[in-house]
Amino acid sequence: MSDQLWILCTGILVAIVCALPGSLLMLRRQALMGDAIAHAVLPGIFWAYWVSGGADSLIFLPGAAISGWVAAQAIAWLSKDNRLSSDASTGLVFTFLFAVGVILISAFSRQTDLDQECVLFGDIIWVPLEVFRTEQGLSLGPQAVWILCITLVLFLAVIFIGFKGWMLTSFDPVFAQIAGYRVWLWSAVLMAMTSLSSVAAFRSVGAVLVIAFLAVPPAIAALYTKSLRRQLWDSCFWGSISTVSGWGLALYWDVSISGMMAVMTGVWFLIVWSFLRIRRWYKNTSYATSHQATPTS
Amino acid sequence: MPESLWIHDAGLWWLLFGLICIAVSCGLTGVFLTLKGEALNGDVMAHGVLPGIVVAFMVSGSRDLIWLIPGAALSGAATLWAKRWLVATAKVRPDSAAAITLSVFYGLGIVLLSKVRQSGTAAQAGLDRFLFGSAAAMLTDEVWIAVILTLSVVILISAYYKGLTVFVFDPEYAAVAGFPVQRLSFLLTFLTLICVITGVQLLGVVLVASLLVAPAVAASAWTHALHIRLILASIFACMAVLGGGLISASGDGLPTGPWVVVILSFFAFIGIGKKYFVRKLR
Amino acid sequence: MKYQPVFCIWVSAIRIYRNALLVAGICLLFIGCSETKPESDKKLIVTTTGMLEEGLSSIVADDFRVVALIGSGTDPHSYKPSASDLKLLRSADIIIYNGLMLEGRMTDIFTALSSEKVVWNFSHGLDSTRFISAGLEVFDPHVWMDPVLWSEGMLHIGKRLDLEYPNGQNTYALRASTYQRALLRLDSSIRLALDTVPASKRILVTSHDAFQYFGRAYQWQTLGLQGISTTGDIGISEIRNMTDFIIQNKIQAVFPEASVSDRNLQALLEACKRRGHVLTLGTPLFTDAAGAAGTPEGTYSGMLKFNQETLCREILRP
Amino acid sequence: MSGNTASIKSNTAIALQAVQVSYDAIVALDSVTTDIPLGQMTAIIGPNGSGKSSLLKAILQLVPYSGRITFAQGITLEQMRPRLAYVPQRILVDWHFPVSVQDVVAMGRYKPGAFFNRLSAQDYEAIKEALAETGLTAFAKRPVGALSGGQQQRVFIARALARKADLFILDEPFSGIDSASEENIWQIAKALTAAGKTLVMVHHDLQSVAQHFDHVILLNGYCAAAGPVHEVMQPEVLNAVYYSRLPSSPQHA
Repeated sequence: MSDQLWILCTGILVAIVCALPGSLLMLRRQALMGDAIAHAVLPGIFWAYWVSGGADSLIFLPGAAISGWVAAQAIAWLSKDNRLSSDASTGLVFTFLFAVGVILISAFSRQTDLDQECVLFGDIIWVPLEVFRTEQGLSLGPQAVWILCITLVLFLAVIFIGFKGWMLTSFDPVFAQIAGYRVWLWSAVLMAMTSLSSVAAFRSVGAVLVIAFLAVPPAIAALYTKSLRRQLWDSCFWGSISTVSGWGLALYWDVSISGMMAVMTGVWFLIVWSFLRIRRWYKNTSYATSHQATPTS
Repeated sequence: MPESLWIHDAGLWWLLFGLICIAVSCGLTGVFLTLKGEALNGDVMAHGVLPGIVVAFMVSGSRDLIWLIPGAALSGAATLWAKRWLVATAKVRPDSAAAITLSVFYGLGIVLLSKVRQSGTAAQAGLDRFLFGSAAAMLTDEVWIAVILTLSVVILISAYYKGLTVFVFDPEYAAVAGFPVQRLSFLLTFLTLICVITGVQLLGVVLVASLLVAPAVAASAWTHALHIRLILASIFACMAVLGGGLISASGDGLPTGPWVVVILSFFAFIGIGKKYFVRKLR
Repeated sequence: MKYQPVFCIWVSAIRIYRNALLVAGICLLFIGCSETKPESDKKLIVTTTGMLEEGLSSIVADDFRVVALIGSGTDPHSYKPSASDLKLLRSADIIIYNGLMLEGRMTDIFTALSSEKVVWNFSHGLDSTRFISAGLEVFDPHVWMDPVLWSEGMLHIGKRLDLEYPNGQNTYALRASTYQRALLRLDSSIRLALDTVPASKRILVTSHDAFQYFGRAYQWQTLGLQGISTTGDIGISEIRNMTDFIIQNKIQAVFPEASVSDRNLQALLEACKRRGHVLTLGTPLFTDAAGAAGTPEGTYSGMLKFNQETLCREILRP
Repeated sequence: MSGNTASIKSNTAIALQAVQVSYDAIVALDSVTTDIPLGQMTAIIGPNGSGKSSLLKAILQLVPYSGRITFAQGITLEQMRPRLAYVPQRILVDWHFPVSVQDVVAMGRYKPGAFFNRLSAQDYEAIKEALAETGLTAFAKRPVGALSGGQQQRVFIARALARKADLFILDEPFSGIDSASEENIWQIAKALTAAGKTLVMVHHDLQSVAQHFDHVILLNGYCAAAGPVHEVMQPEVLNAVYYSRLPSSPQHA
């Protein structure tokens, strides 16, 4: 299979893996969670390095995921019951964890280039090169695709099994709590999902694309969707469209593919928004003219 | 072996004075930002400066801060403008709008970086980190600039105190009552820009967000009066800089900026804990 | 009233992904058309850094095409790959990377690639006892700063090339030893020049620790204000201790690096000035990346020579 | 908090014993001890900040409180949940959420802890009835954001009705809605009481209390009066509470 197809395949997988938790996060007003997790993984990376002493990047995954989950939980807990606005708690928690990470690195491993940019964040362009192999050397496809596929199956199962629960706990958590839902548990599962997907995706495609795919495609879908199901599907769709168009333009201009995909999410947002705007304007004017026309004639 | 005890080191106190100035102006601005529900504007803007830096480099071909800082400021302002447009016109929620502008602008920065790399000039090496220094390495000129900036922030805030209060509390009412909403909104953007551009050079992209958020959160736990909250935020910012500076001066491997942030976060956590336990105990 | 959620989901899934498949199909067509033939039938060697590219070029002469991935003038830390870089790696016959985690996360990719391509870790050709330790099982990657060590690695590469593409005459090993001799000449000229610096003045203070191999090779004491890590930050105490050190040792110049901001060194300058010691900021030295192509310092040997000349000129300045 | 099967009178829906709620340093509600009668419509009234919502939230364990709250037959809130319906304040919810009216009403039938939560024919029947009773059948497929305030409130009422509960707790259901919706909700409330259900409602329109309710709890940071509507709704009782809250008086805000 062609390299470029693997890149597209990974891009679309990342788009879907991010759009699912991204939609729920957006509805819970926590769209910046991706950014927060991207920075809050630093102490986890240090911890993984300290425990293992090695430099194989796979060992950084669990450390980073746990650290990201702790951050996400802390943010959710701090902003519960409006103790603190959600953006203030986000700003507080991830800067704190990042600062702790920098302090640990400065104190104990100054001589190692140990930051998430270097040891965790990959780039989508390398995905086709990093493949799993059988002992005979037969290629089983890119690691990233495998990891993302597993994550995706996990998510689809979690979202599908609890679809109604996700809807209720996101829409009206107070009612859900009184009806006997353990709202905190749903929130914790969502945060674990987000942390897992972000870290898995950071490793294959880098941070900026994950932050973009968590936030922008759900926002595009939210411009017009009227049901949660449509919201989930359409944000996957817009993520995929951004992937394909960003990839094409990056090849054309020979620039960073991840960066271009992130930019394209923004471009598609503008396109969809203007399309909706023009359609509404067109409908309104045709409505107005038809109504003006009838009484006079 | 130090020649003199560090307490008597005038340079240290001068540095701490400069840092305090910046922390205080960030703390004051942060109180308004946090109340307005825009606490993360600092973070968004700090990421949004990247395309500006790269474009400034592409245009000027030099890494001189005289070129990079205006580029950074323009693109930072554009980021906030885009965010505001998303919220006001496209009816996107503030948190989504923040994430959208942050990721798209940063993505644009990466695209430009990958393009500028192909030009192969040596000067572009390390461009993405060039603006980001260390809090311990503040220069004398920069202290003076910090003093001037802080004075202007304080003067601007006191001059527009009433207007800002009403604007932050209830923008619609402020518009109806005839406050210059456009100017106030511009003022808040301008204040954020000052704080972010100076803060980014001392603390880096990530930690500057903390200077804006943490003092405001810490202060909000102890008082409901806005003017006291502003004073408290400044005091917390001062204490954190002093604490962080002294810790950092006490031994090697203790970076100044991150320690200031950690102490500030502790103040904020203590504030949140105080609120929480008071509620629990009664 | 009754609807079946499972069914609904699949209907919308099919509707959406029909469109997506359409787009993907068009892309496939595009890919099919855009597959280009390599420019020449020469075999291609891809290296990561410009330093490796240069060494390889002189070993293989015209037998191979040699291309650097990160390119001259780019710091490996801030390397952001463009779309064509993948094609470059794919079409490579041999890939040579520096190793010792200089390439960070990309090291994994080279490891994975090694099962389908010839991928050499340059540092594996070096005597591992001569690495400078940088923490748990991690070493300082700036091995090119010592030309002798570097030339040994190049010799090793030449030998491996002969094993890989034997022509019975050990061409590559021979050229590599020519290259090595050139580097040894460079080394002795640098050494000669640097030996004019009195031992008490052989202290090199830079913004980050990239000169450890250089320092060991020429018996210089090297100090970086910041560690190798670019994420770790410095504190007030580092600046003060460094100031004390500079004043005690009467150091007159500190040197920034071309790829790192010199702000931290400026602070050092001021701290010294406050205490009555005149410290100057030297001309930026080249470390992680060579200078602009076309200039003397745009090559590996030119960059080392430039560093040496700068040091002699500015440290010996009265 | 309320664990053992305490003695509770047979005609009591919720028994409150020395219930106290405080936020930060401020006591919002001080030692309320009273009974809410079974099968009647009870109003919780009082000036702004008198602790009406706090009492409701304490009953629903949404805020920490001290004291004891017991439900009919001495059961706990956990046991009561399946038979309890809550109508939150309309403004607390994000109305741009992508759900339809029917989706929201269906939420009343979700069973916590169940996977998939496939709704049965019985569930759909209950949803349909609830929509019909609130006059929303025609709007079933509309997104909730497109409704008027009164209609949105009726969606919440319908969701509560769909639960087929015995105890209904409503937080200011009449604030900011049109008179048609108000009329509809009163009718539903009457029908529910007639069917023997218990309704507890935070209310702030004093005029309509006497006309509609059976039982009243008057709060003023503490329980100022509680009893049948004709006993509490006396001018001297009300004046004592409402005039004491004028700005000049030294009360907690």
